[in-house]
Amino acid sequence: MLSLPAGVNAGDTAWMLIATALVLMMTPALGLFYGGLVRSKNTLNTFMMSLAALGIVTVTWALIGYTLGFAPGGSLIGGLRFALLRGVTFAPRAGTAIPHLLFMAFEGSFAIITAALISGAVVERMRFGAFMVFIALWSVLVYPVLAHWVWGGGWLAQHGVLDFAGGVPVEMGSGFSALAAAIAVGARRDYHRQALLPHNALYVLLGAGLLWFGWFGFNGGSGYAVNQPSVLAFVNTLLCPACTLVVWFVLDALRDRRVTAIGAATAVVVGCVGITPAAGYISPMASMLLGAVAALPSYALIMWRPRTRLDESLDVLAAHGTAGLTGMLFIGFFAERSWNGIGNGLLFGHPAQLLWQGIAVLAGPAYAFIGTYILMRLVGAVMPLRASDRAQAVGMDVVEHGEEAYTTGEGAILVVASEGERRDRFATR
Amino acid sequence: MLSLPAGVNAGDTAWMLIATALVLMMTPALGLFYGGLVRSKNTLNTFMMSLAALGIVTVTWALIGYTLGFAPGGSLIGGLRFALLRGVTFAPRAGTAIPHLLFMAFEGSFAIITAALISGAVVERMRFGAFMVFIALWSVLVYPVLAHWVWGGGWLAQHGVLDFAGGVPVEMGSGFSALAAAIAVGARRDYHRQALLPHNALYVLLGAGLLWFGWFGFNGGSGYAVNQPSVLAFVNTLLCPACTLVVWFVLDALRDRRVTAIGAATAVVVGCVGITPAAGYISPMASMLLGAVAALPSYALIMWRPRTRLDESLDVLAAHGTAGLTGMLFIGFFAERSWNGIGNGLLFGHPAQLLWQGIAVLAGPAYAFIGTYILMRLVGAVMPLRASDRAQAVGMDVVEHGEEAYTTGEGAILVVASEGERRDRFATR
Amino acid sequence: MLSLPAGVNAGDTAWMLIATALVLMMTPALGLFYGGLVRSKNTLNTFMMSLAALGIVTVTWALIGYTLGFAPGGSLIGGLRFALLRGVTFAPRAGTAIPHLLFMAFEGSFAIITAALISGAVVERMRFGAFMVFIALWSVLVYPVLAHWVWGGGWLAQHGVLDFAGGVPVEMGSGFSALAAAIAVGARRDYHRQALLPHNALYVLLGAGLLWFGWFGFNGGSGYAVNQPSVLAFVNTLLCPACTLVVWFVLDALRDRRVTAIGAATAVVVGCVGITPAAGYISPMASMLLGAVAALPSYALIMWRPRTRLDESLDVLAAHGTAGLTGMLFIGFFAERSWNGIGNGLLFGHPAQLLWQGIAVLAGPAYAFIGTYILMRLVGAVMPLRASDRAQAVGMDVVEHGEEAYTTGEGAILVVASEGERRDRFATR
Amino acid sequence: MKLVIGIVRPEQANDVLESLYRAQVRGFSMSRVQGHGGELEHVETYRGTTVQMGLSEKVRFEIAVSDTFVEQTIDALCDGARTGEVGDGKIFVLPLERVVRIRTGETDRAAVTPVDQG
Amino acid sequence: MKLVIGIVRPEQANDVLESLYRAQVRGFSMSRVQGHGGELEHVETYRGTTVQMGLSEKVRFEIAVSDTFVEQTIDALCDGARTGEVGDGKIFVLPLERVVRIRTGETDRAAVTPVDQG
Amino acid sequence: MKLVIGIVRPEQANDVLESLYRAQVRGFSMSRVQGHGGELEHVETYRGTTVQMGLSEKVRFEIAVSDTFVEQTIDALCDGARTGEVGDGKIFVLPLERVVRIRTGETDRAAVTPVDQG
Ligand SMILES: Nc1ncnc2c1ncn2[C@@H]1O[C@H](COP(=O)(O)OP(=O)(O)O)[C@@H](O)[C@H]1O
Ligand SMILES: Nc1ncnc2c1ncn2[C@@H]1O[C@H](COP(=O)(O)OP(=O)(O)O)[C@@H](O)[C@H]1O
Ligand SMILES: Nc1ncnc2c1ncn2[C@@H]1O[C@H](COP(=O)(O)OP(=O)(O)O)[C@@H](O)[C@H]1O
Repeated sequence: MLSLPAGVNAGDTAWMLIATALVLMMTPALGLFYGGLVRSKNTLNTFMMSLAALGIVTVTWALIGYTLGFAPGGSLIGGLRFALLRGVTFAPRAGTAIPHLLFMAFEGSFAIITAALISGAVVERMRFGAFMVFIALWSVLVYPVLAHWVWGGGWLAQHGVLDFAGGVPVEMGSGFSALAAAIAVGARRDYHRQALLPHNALYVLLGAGLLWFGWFGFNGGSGYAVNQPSVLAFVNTLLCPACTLVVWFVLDALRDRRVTAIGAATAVVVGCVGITPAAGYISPMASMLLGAVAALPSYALIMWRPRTRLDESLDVLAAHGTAGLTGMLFIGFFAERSWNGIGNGLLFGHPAQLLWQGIAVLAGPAYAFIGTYILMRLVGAVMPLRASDRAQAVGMDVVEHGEEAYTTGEGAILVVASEGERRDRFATR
Repeated sequence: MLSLPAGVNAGDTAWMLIATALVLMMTPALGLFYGGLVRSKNTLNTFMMSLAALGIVTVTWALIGYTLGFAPGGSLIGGLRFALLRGVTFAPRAGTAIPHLLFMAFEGSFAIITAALISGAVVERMRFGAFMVFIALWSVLVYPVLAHWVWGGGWLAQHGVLDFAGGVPVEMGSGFSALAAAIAVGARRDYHRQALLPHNALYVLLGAGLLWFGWFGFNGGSGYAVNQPSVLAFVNTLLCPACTLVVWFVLDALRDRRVTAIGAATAVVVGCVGITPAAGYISPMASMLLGAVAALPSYALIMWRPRTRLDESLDVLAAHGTAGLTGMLFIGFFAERSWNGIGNGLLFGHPAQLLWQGIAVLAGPAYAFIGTYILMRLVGAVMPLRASDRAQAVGMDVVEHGEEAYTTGEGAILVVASEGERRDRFATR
Repeated sequence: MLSLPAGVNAGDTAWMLIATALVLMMTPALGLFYGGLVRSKNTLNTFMMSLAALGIVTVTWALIGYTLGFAPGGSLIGGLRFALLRGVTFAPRAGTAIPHLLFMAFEGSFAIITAALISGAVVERMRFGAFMVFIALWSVLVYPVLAHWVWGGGWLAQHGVLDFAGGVPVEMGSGFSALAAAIAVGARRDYHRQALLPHNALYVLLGAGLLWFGWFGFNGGSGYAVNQPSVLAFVNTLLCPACTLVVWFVLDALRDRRVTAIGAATAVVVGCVGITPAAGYISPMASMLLGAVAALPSYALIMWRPRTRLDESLDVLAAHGTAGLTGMLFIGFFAERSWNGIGNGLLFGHPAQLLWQGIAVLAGPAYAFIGTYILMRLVGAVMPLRASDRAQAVGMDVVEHGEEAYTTGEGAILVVASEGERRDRFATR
Repeated sequence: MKLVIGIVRPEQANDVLESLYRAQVRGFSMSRVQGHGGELEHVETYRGTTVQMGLSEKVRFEIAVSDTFVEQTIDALCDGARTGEVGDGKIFVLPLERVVRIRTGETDRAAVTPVDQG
Repeated sequence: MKLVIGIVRPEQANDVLESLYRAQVRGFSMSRVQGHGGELEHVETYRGTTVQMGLSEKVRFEIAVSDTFVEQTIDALCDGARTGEVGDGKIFVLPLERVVRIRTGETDRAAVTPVDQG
Repeated sequence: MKLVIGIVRPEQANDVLESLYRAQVRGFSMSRVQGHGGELEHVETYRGTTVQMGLSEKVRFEIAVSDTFVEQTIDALCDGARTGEVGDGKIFVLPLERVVRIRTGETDRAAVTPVDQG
């Protein structure tokens, strides 16, 4: 009774356990990455947005999100068969040799980090309560729909759209939702008035390193097994971002004769995003090419965006939306059946693949953008989305959480309320 | 000859290798978590207590701890058959399909982190030498006994007490040992005189994130295999802490209309602790309930304790002792044979389970508390346990380690003793 | 078609996937470790050297490095059969049951971190561009040769030299290359004029913790399978560094009555390095002895080196070169066929093993030292290796990357070049 | 000559920098301090420990000026720093006997006028 | 009016804050400095590098007071900061020509008396 | 008595410390500040945001000395801090009315002479 039921493969399951853990680790890593990119007075708030996703989206996923994404249903959205995890047990998930329960957790880890990613667009001014309500809704109404389209038997899947590890739901999903969120919430008080610089670039570098580490589970696990696509996806997750990094160095050097650390950290993310949809479908050499190609539009957008009025603060659109889009289209050209066993792209004689990849990169972003914008407006109708200018000046950490990231304790007066004794000012003897 | 002996399963072994690595990673993660919670002048000392556990407890475990916990013996303590790792080789450990050597290492990683956890009660004032002697003794005389009771064939195991991943030895073991240690060592000089605040809340958040990541190995590996309990434990380790986190948000908001980051980090730990004993025994939905339930007593204790004279500095009792206790009792109600294949709790018709879980939550803490208190007194008889008030004022890092966590190098005069030449003051040319 | 080809084992592959990810994580962890050891004005530059290795060496490895190391060839260097990854696919790599592609990635992760390790010798003054060119060349001309000698069928392998996870190419390779690099680049402007202290010892401790974590994949994966050597190597990677840590505590205490945190972090690395070559060949008890023994020469060298004129800044020679050498020789004494299934050392009746281990510890370092020195001189002939004294005074982060690790944004004037509008000084309204 | 010390809110620092620049004040030094005055104290909670933060972050400017420049420096500080809410900060004017420019050894007036490299 | 500068041990900072408060000193600024004086230097070791730390952490108070307040401010500083061991710190009293409250433009006495919001 | 304030480059700080020591200046306090003057501003880029850094890191010395010591203190500061390039920093000399040693209550001259423990 303790061993796994028939149809479940132990090797596959072992790998999917660790892959799931790796993806779950990515959300705190993202908190660190984002937390370093903001000013020190907002760093806790920024990390907390990721942590909130871990709490809230896990719950919504188990209750309703998973079933909407992955239960049999229509071509737009899944049914309710797995609501409250009913029937999600040890028996293998259809189409895989791993327990359904584990499959649910693996997919949940994707929903979590996608929600967390959106926070990058609204850090340093969105009220924390409103953000929590927003991601609760978003994780039910937006993410599962996108996931259903490509992985749950939805219309894109029916038309053979290839998306290995989340170009549509995760990368374009977060990127274009971020765009909508930034528009809905509006710019930071100080945007374009002051330089808003990363307060700790070491956090950013370490965060990027840990994200890359986690991405091996993210892409490598998206074959749901220890099989060829997994191995290919895994190795491509090394090769592609490495090329993005090298090309980013070159772009930086061309621009300013110096290469930047924040740029390098960004390049790692862009490269990982680029390979995400394509990881299990293209050859290693093609993935190196993709790494180089994906750098270009993201680099350009990252350089251009801060000159516009759009305060999409941590450039989620450029790092995830654009790079995910590039990867999705790249599949249309470079998918190679001799590597993936499934299908070819245009270069290998199958132009229809490119067509459908193109449709996916229109439909996914459109839904993400519109859905997010509507949700933000709805939330905004019920409670203010933005912190006041005064609150932004003081910092979100103190205002929203009553804490500071870095304290010395000097000048802090102990309040021992409950015992009726209010400490004399500053100290006691 | 190189391949594994008969009876050892490769899939199980692969999973247990990585699970062991994950648990070992938890101890530095704990160092980071604790290191952020203390003042900057004590942060190295705090991290070093965890690192010391990795060094010292590994050695005592290999020499004698493992055999006392896991060799066949009496119902109170194991025998000496595996002392110095004699006979601990590649053949499968009885009852598992993994090499005995690996089983020993996995269990060792539990002993290490448990010892490290206790440090939270005595940071910022306990002398480092005394702490090292203490954990050396504790890892031989306290931990193995508790482990033997529930996992080594001891009396609690004989009566069917269920403890999946360490409610008794790890969680209540560390929590109630921490209580005893805090009493024995006494409060910090500045306790209740000043506000003693976390110097880096980002470390705390990242530490909590890494601990959660490691916990997937901790609980997921406690089935010693890739089997149903492992998968269940793994998924529950996602669901339960997520619920704790959400409930903690609610409790924080009720108290102060704001949710705190240190609170969220604490909630992650509390949730992971709560599910630890129950992980492989209860259904996913029950584990979500447990997450919510476990938040309450820990939250209450954490709010109340600092108003007392008990300077159990980092609230190990609340985060580990109490939450572990809650999890142990919860099994007595919610254990469900259809999920765990072993036994039911009261709600599923087996009230005796609750009785024995109740006995375990009395016996384990009692032994941990008394054993620790006696050991501390013994150590204290030989060497002072506490740093002087002056040393506490200067900070443990400088006094105990001759280092500072954050230095600029200004005003540091190079001493080049051995070449007879003492650098002129401050610089040289 | 999607499942793995005949001859590939799923359990082995699952373990090697995660082991590879773990080793890849070590390079950012090294960036953190090194980044903490330098002054804050050079910390980004230091981390970037590791990140550059991830980018550049991955690319050179795929293009040409791998084939030079591992394709069939002569006894000094491999052939070109696998250049541009030709023929590196899913079929098992000869001698293993894992896909050739994955084998290539696993070995690549070793090349990456070895190149990154060398940076420790030249931080805080080597120009970033020159470093990038250097590691590109080094990863093609030095590393693959050393790897070929011991693992690719080269002359050391032919003579039965045992090197489990990289004593020759990785540890002595980096250590003696570091020595040559430090000599070629010269000392830092302030070396021996000022105290050059670690700016963040917490990063160092966390970095060491993450390195140890990664090392379980490094050593544990070097059996390329889930087999006896892997399990043995894994467990020894716990036992050996723990003993080094304890002995380091003792040595520190003997010297100064205090144990240091930077010392402890160093001890972890030294212990992991010491066991690296020997991990799968010696018994657990011998590995504990090795941990103790390896501490001594490294400790002595670390204490002595800063008194010399050799500014091998982060002591790569002592931590990697010396400890790797100790481990290599130790095999010659303590290799034990009953544990490793392959061969015995002197103490078990096979003195020739010691002889050949001795030859390896002469030949490997000689090639690494000479090769690196020549390459550095070549690079230095084309572009300056060192930053000017002025640049060193300002800091490499600003000069080489145009960034600071820790900024507040005060006094930063926004430049919005492209829109023709140059912001008025300091702010705008 | 005078030494003018200005203590202002950190979020106004860049505005102050700008208004100093406009007022032709080209040399000054700046540091972070924590101030106590009439401002409302905010409450923070770390686990069970609740504290009232009696200090607020401030930025301190230190500006040596010749006597004729004092008024416009004060005006520039006020201009950039004023929000109208309690906590805007203070300006202190101290007598200054002597100024030396380290690079050249010049003193007094000459020493407070920066060369223009930019 | 005077500017009183007090340099004290960080571990006494909260005691100083309290004694200032008791002495009715309601406005001041505070920062971290490193001091050198007669204190014993401690030795630190980072791998093979041994250094003597010639500087100790101190906290610096800067307090503008009207002339009649100088004595009690000095007493309050001494009171909170004294431990009797070398390194307790120093107090400096400087002449202060003018004080301006940025928020209102008030000067001198009026400027150093904080409004009470709490 | 005077309060001498010296603002110098951080990379010269240790040289300044040494030359102060040679000049028998045994008591002082030091802190990090950011300075603006005639120095060239360097450009930094963080993703698409390019900024000109108008402030440079400096170290600020605060040294109370008796009148007879002023010259040699200034000389010592110049000595240790001068590189000859713009940005070397400034020295300010302020009148100082009173010095108190907190530990003993001694004032003035006695207060600025440290005891020697080392
Ligand atoms: N007497 C004083 N001496 C030194 N600094 C002061 C003094 N009074 C106020 N400050 C500084 O000015 C800041 C603002 O003062 P506060 O009284 O809060 O507001 P306002 O000046 O608007 O009335 C304080 O935080 C403190 O840094
Ligand atoms: N002449 C001085 N100028 C400025 N600060 C000083 C001076 N002398 C001492 N200090 C400051 O006072 C602190 C304590 O002085 P020290 O001589 O060590 O002790 P004590 O005042 O007890 O004799 C020093 O660390 C330094 O910050
Ligand atoms: N008027 C001033 N008041 C206060 N500090 C000043 C003043 N002028 C310059 N400084 C400080 O001195 C530093 C060096 O000044 P700068 O004009 O750049 O160089 P130099 O003194 O070599 O001409 C500045 O960065 C600033 O910290």
